[in-house]
Amino acid sequence: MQVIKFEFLKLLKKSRGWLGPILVFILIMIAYPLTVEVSDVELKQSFFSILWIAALLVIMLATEDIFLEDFNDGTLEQYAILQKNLSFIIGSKVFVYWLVIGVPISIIGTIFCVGTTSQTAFGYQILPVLLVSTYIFMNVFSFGNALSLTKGSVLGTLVTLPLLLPILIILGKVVVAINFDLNYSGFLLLLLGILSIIIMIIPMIISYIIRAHLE
Amino acid sequence: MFQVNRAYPYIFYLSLITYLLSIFWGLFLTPEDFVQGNSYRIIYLHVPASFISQSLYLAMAIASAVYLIWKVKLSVYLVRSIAPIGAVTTFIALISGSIWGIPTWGTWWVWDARIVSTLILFIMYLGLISLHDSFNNNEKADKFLSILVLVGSVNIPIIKMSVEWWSTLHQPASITLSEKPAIDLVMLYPLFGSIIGFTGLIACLVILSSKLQIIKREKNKSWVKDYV
Amino acid sequence: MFDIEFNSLAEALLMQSQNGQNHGIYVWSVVLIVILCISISFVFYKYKIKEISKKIK
Amino acid sequence: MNALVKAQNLSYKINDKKLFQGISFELLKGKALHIQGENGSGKTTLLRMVCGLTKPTKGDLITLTDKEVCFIGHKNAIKQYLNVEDNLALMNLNNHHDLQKYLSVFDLDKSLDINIANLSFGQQKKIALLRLFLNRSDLLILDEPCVGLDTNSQEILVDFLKKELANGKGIIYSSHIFLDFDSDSLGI
Repeated sequence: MQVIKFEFLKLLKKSRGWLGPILVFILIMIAYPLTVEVSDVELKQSFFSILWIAALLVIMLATEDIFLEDFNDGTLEQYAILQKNLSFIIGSKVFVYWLVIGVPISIIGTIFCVGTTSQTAFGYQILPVLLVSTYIFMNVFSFGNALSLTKGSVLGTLVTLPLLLPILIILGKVVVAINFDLNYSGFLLLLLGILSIIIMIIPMIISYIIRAHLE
Repeated sequence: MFQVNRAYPYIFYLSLITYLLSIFWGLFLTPEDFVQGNSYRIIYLHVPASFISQSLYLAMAIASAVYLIWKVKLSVYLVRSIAPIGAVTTFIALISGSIWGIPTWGTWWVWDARIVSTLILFIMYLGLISLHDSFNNNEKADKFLSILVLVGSVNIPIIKMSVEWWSTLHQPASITLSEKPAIDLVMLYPLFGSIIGFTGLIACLVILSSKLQIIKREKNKSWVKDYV
Repeated sequence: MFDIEFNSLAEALLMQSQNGQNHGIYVWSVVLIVILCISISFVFYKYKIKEISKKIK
Repeated sequence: MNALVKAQNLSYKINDKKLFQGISFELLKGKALHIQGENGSGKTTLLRMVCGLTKPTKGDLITLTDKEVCFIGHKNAIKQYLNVEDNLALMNLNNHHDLQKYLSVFDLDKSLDINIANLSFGQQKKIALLRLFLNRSDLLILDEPCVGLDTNSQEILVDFLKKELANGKGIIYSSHIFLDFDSDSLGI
């Protein structure tokens, strides 16, 4: 619990770390209707693809220095020495980032979704999907940034983005399922299953990588 | 390594001859396909390449697991040397596939799951190459490379299953172990031949590439100096 | 089974199909690409090994 | 059993370049060990090895303490954008009974609400050293603790280390500035 509290303190005091990505997300959601002729049909057609890609890019932006700062000022090496359970710290760090950045993005995305499609029922279905998928993105991008810790975030993103493309494909299927009233909960369960595997494994992998970095 | 060296010319010439003969067979001796016309002959070049590009990733995944568990240095050299070759074969598979698409589908690119996942595989190979070139500490780079290969290996079953998941233009795999082949036997023999020959050629490339890798990494050891 | 499909070299190059299209250009360009890629990789690795061996000596 | 660290035949190499080789030492309770060597001889690497961050290429190293190790490295592990109080909370030191004493010794008790970024290098080092002064460990590992410290603070540091030795704790440190207390030396 204390670890989560500390991570909250660190992230909240660094406003560019969390406010920046959320504002970028809002800006993207505002900017894209300007690029299409304002007709409802076209907006609705492209809305969800913009939503997923915006969420993906913003999470990528948000995780950019999730470990870099702690690595540079030596906090990570203190963690590695003091606590045996490094992967727990990393898991809670990712969780805090998701809570502070991923959850607001999901809620804002849902609001935009309801606003564009003018169907409140869509919102109820999209919100859980957004919550789960942003958490998955958060984990995978953290992994990428841990890999390329001192080499800039471009490399890590380049290397981990391919891993996320299957998730994007599933998200596309989810939208089709919602539109045609098909098997929506099946996809949500699939995403949840992927998420549960990821939150078990990714923190362990990241802690292994970070120990290798500290060596 | 010395045994491999001695066997190398045999493997090379044997697989070269097998490959060329089966390509010849496929291009000139088999009848024309009823539906696709003569363009189907690309299958003898396309299928071996796409088969190998996936198998190479599997080999890399196994080698990196071996490295992470038992710390066998040789296996991580293998991972490093396979990555560029995998990129080349995936490139061949993509290019030959899209050229084949022009006469059969009327378009050179489709957003079909299997094609896209092959493209992802290609990008992943390139990412692996860029990752291991960007670290100055070799042992660190080895570790990260093998972790990434293992994590990336979840993509391989997705490539395999994608055709069943999304039914689109791409035909399902022509050869499966369990079912009766979907194509005529006359066309199948040269296909097998070309797969075997191509595998042999790629194996030769892997041998050369890992030889380069070993010499590069162990250049201070006395046996390498004796060898060269 | 072992009948040669084409009567002349020109026919083999064109590879006219039953529907009248010439598929030769596709098939032969793929053949060319494959041969180029493979042989360039062989030459590249042979050259690199020679280069590094020289350096060590 | 009053040994804290036992090291036998430690070697470390990076990219086939040997850093050091065949180092053996033993640290008893109540003793200090001064690691000496030129720049780039591997002092920091050896200290990080004792902490368990770096694994030796060859050799054995055992740390016989069930408490956490206190490590002061080149990096201060303090957050630039937080104030002193929050940083102490992050280091888990804000409830320590000796906190007020050392804050006033270091003249930091009036700058609790100042952001670290506005403090000088020496003051930042002092905050990092609070981790040492308020430690809950048996084994103290100090990598160049005196960089940026004034003479007065160095004396406080030496006095504190003497007291800790008397309490039966073990110290391993590296320093180019001479610290006047009883310690064995190990050259690498």
